[in-house]
Amino acid sequence: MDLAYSERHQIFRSELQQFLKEHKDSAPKGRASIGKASDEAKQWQQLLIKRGYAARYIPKKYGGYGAEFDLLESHIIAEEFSRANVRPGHSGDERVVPVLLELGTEKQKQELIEPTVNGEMIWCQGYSEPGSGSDLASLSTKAVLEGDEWVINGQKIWTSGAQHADMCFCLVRTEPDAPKHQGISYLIFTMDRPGIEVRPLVTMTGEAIFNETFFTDCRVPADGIVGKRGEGWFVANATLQHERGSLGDPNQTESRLRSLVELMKNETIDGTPLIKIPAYRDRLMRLQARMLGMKYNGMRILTAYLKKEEPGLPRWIVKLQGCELNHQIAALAIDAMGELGVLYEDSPYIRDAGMWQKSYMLDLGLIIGGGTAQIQKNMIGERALGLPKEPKYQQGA
Amino acid sequence: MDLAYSERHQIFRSELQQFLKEHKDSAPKGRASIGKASDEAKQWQQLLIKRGYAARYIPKKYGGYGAEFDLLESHIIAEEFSRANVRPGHSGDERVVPVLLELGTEKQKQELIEPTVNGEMIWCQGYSEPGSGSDLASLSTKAVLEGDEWVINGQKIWTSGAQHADMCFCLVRTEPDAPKHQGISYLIFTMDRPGIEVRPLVTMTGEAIFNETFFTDCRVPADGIVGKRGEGWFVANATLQHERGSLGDPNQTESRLRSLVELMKNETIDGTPLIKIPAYRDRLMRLQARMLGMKYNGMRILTAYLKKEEPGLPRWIVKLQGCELNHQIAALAIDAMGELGVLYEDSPYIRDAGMWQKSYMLDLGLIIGGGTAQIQKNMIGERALGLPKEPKYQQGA
Amino acid sequence: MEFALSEEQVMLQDSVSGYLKSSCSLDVVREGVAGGITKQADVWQGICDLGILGIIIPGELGGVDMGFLDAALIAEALGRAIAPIPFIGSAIMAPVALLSGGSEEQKENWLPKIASGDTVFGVGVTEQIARRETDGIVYSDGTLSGKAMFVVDGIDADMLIIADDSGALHIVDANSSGVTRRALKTIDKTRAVAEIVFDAAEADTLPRSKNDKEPLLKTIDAGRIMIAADTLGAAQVMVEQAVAYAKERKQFDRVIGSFQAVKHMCAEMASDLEPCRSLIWYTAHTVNDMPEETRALACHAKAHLSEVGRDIAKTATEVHGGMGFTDLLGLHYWFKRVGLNRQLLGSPELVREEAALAQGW
Amino acid sequence: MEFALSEEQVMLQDSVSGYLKSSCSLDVVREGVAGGITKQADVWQGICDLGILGIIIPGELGGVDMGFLDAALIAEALGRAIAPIPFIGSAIMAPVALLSGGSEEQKENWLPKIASGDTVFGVGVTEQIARRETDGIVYSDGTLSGKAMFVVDGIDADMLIIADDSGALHIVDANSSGVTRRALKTIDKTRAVAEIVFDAAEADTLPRSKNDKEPLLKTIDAGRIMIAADTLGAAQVMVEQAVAYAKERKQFDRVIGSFQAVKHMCAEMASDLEPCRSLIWYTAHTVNDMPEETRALACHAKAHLSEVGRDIAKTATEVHGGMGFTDLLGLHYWFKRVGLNRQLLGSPELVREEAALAQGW
Repeated sequence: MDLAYSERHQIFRSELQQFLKEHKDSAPKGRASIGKASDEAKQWQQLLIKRGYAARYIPKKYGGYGAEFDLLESHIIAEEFSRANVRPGHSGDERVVPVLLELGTEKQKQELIEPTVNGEMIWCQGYSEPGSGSDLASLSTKAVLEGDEWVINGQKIWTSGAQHADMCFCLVRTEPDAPKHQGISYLIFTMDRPGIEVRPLVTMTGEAIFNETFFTDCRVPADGIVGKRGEGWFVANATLQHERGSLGDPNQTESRLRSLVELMKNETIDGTPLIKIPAYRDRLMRLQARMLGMKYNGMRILTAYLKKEEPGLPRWIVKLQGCELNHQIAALAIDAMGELGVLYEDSPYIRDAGMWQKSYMLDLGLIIGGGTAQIQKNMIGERALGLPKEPKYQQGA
Repeated sequence: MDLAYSERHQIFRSELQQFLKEHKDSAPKGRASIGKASDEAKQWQQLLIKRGYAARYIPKKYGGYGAEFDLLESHIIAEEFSRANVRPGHSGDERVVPVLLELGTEKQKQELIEPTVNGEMIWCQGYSEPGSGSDLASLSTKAVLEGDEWVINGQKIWTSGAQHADMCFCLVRTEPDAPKHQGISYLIFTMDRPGIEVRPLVTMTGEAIFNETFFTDCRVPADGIVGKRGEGWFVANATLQHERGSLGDPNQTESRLRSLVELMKNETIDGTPLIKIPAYRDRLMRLQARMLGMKYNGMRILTAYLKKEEPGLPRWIVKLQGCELNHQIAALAIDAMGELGVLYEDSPYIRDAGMWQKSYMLDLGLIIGGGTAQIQKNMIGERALGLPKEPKYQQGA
Repeated sequence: MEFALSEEQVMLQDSVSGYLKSSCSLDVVREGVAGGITKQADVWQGICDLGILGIIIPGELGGVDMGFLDAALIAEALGRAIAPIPFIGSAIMAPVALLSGGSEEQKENWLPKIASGDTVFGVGVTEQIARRETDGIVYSDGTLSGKAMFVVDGIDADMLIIADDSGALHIVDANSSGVTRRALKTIDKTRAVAEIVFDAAEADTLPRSKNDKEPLLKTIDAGRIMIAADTLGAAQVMVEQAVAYAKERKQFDRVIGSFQAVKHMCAEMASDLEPCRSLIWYTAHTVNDMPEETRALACHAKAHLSEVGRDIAKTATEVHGGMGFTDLLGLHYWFKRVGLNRQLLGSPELVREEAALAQGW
Repeated sequence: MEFALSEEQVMLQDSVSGYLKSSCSLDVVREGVAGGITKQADVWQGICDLGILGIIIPGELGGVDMGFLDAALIAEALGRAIAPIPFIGSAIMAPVALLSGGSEEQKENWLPKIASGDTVFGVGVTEQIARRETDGIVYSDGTLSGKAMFVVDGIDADMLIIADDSGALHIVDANSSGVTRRALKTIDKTRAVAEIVFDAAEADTLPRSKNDKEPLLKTIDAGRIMIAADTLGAAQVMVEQAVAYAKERKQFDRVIGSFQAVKHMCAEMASDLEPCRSLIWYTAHTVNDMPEETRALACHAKAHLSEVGRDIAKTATEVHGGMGFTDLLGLHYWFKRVGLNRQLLGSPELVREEAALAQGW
């Protein structure tokens, strides 16, 4: 147990702190918006790449900084930007860029990675379908090879940012007769072509952060495949892992709890601060203990990765625990505020710009999305604890 | 909605109250012990039968009072004995007597019901087996007909009172080649015969309220069958329903909550009564609301029975909700008492004779016994909500 | 002994539900929400025609003189339909305030107008439960000054009943000078709550509320019971929709309701909600028949339905998977109705504390 | 940056666990329980031989001078084995009290004897957490009078450390005149707590505890961390046993672990428990390295492990079905160990309140 950082990493951190102090004013304000990056955002990203605080491990020839991978440096970068409340840079689209780097052709890498890293090329993900949620491998959007083009027909859902996207990475069924996991291919193509219709999908928060995307005889180039035909499920799996990995991040939970404490110190009932009201106080303490457990659990995972070990159970539980915990933190904020807690949108008297209600709903969405809590429990039971899968059942029974 | 009783029932109630006032001193003290009734208990039972407050609906010729069935009278009898804290009478063994009345031969009725009702004949139940808990119909204790005797081999578990019992009602497999629900027979026989070994089964409370019972070439008379060969599952089902019906009784929950309130008023921390300490107080209020819901739910069930309607969902949830609620009430009592709450057996300073810890464990046993919470949820989902059963799976898959 | 709805009560609820089913579909609700309307004209007219606005108002004052259980059945039906009309404030709380605190003249003047639907009342008592965003409301020389928050049905109101800092209740014309209203936008767009600022607004005091908190407390109790019933209706719909979806939606070549995880989520929801129905029936019944039991029970009904309702809103959404998170099925309208109900007239922790106090603990 | 056990720590825990596995089987525990023994001679001797009684005692005073994380790993191993020996009071709380409050002479006198196992200390601080059954403990003129409840390791103790009403700590010979001991029988028969009555018993005050509550609070913090670690070990065993049972037990022709309901119960237990391990590691680590963080974390570890431990004790029993309710597998010994831990040195609600206070809230 040694919570100190090596001298090299301490220097790295203090250089970054110095950088942030000097340049934070040139960072764009607020969260990055979905869609095209603003010029300001692009300049910021360029500066960060130049200094190695964005696209750090992407090779120079593809537009990155080209450093050797160092998990602790990544961790320090994430921590310091979060602590300084400065918008961090990115390494392109974290779902598709790693796939291209690992499995893309040299041509794909050269054409696609640099503009993505620069924020010039926006991607959307075509995985889920209305009939294929938890059971993603049952997807039915099909692509048929005609000459040097794939012809795609079907419907995708949850394609966030599709209305702004230049490119799509998409799972389609190309081998209808193969077993379901072996009949899928991973295609990439531009979104500006006939036969693609994007319809916004409004969620319970009232915003349209997702879309439904319809493909009707949509023709895309044959060489837009990553990996071989029928290997798409395995190509995609790496990125799915990556996406799931970010759900339930304990740093975010810690920062939410900090905001909740502030709220409960400032708001009052009949003059008494909420944090002094025992029933709310007790709930807050329960949540703090759980948050701390997940925070240190995160340090354990980080340590395992640093040692090149599989973190195992500590890693499997992050999404299940983290999303539920975030949801409960929002729930307490709302209850403690009482009627003020149900205010929404641009209502007078709304607190923290309505983030608590929005997060209460979004967190519920995250409990469901990226593998429902039920699927997570199956995975923990089967993969981490070694319990048997459900037996195969008789078709049509 | 009319919570008043008819004049006839009001008169019935006040006569009973009068009776209890006059005779309560001749009632035996404390709870009935497992095993043979004391002479005092037998006399009390005789008096109650004579006055129609026990064995009320059992025909006179079998030793009962012989009244026509009236659910409200039963309800009033239960309420008044409970309120007066006087030991109630019984109608023999409530698991086996109804079966005998409905499906027994005239000879069985004449020989068995009267001594049972009088407390001279004690029964034990041979249903569960070590390998057959939730899946009772898979039981494997077998009986083979040899001449005019069944020869029984196998093991039963949870046979409460077996060490004191005169008689056993028992499910055995008599048709090994039939489908599992159709290969079982319902046998009754005396316990005083060779080939029966009773071993006490100690539970987590430290008491041996149950037994394991082993049958080795145990021969019992062929005419001790109730119903036909292979019909035992259906014969038993009526009594199982009856047994499950009594688990989670809301009157008991109400009386436990009342005791908890008394406890929390009397016990203190640093001089403050527990009921004034907000975190415990809030938990108490949550439990009280749930208890009240189940109490009025019980009134709804009673009303349905009075109208000869199936109560439906309100009836299905009683065991699941009631046992869990009782467990939670005990849990709060223990937490509120703190270290005093973990005292046990004959420890100094123990409160309420240790009933809270005992009930915390027994209630957990009841959450498991008589259909685990998981089986209860299956039943509610399938029978009350109409959700489909799990599909049949491939054997050996 | 009969703990059940009478035939008349079943008919009453069926007729209200039947009317709402045909005239207050999800499309109608969506339309109202889109237009920012919380008193949907057609639905309101139908409710007026059914005569249920006078449900607890005596016959001689234009009402139908039925009990609180009948009123709760209507509130439940409105919750089921997430009906965008004022009801709990205007048709229940205001009449209770007038009947228990008002003079004969006040009753004769206002109750017939409430029963007919000609006048809508908003009711402001939040400050008497938990004061968060106000310096109080002071009555002096026939006028009221100060700020009332979260006035129930306050935006659609013609008239207001407002509690001052002493707990006395006053009638104020919502459109008179010295009254400024502002809508408070909540997650639930089917009903409106208002912030109302009084600046020496003319006020007509309910005389029997002057030195007696009973009229105020009865008004709050009544509101809480009806909110609980509204949540019961909304939560019941969510359970039904989750069960229906679980029977229909397939994943892994099976309907998801055949998976134990989903089946048990449905079973738990149904099992938690069912006793709530009995709790509300009994609580509403006490208002007329055993009023000494009402206070604690109204708190319990409000707080417990808030807890069960919230769990069901969450679980039913989960059963729907991603679909539950979208607007497509409209499930979130019920989710949000339950969410607003949870906080109105006291959030659960506060109300449970009142339940304890009501029992002398 | 390394948040993990060192190789030495893994070896330490393995060696303690290995020893307990071979010498402290369930049969040995049952034997101790049957005989009312909470300092099982063979197990105690082995623990003495391992040298771990001096785990936090400086080398020059006969100990091995390791950290609190090491101590927590031992407590976890003892919880796993439901070991019937005194440890938390004697080997952890008493040394902390002596090290932080004692004079050089007191330390030199007692710490070597604790480390060697020659002297067992009981620690009585319950009254400083929540006073329920006592009129207090008063120090006057070198003697102690009053009653201490739930003295940890009190029955097996040769010497006692007792907090008086002011929070000052005193050493008392457990067998001296004026000291009367009585066992308090709890559900957990693997450890003993005592009621101890003092009637002008001779007392040797820890001088630095006189006008400073730090020694007392550090003693309580240390005890809470170790109790939490003990619960971690016991709960971990229950999860492992439930998972193993679910893989083996068949019903409806399937192993029950293939049913989603059972699988999810196991997954929830594992998922709730895993972060507790990290919480305890971190908390124990702060005692030596970041003591300003310890107080609040010790409260959190104690309260949170109590909650998770109780849920697991219940759920693991449920997974075992009827078998879990019997004595046959002995599962209830772990259930009861967790149950006693939950209440010792403060039940969860009280300890959470302290966690808030420790943060200045």
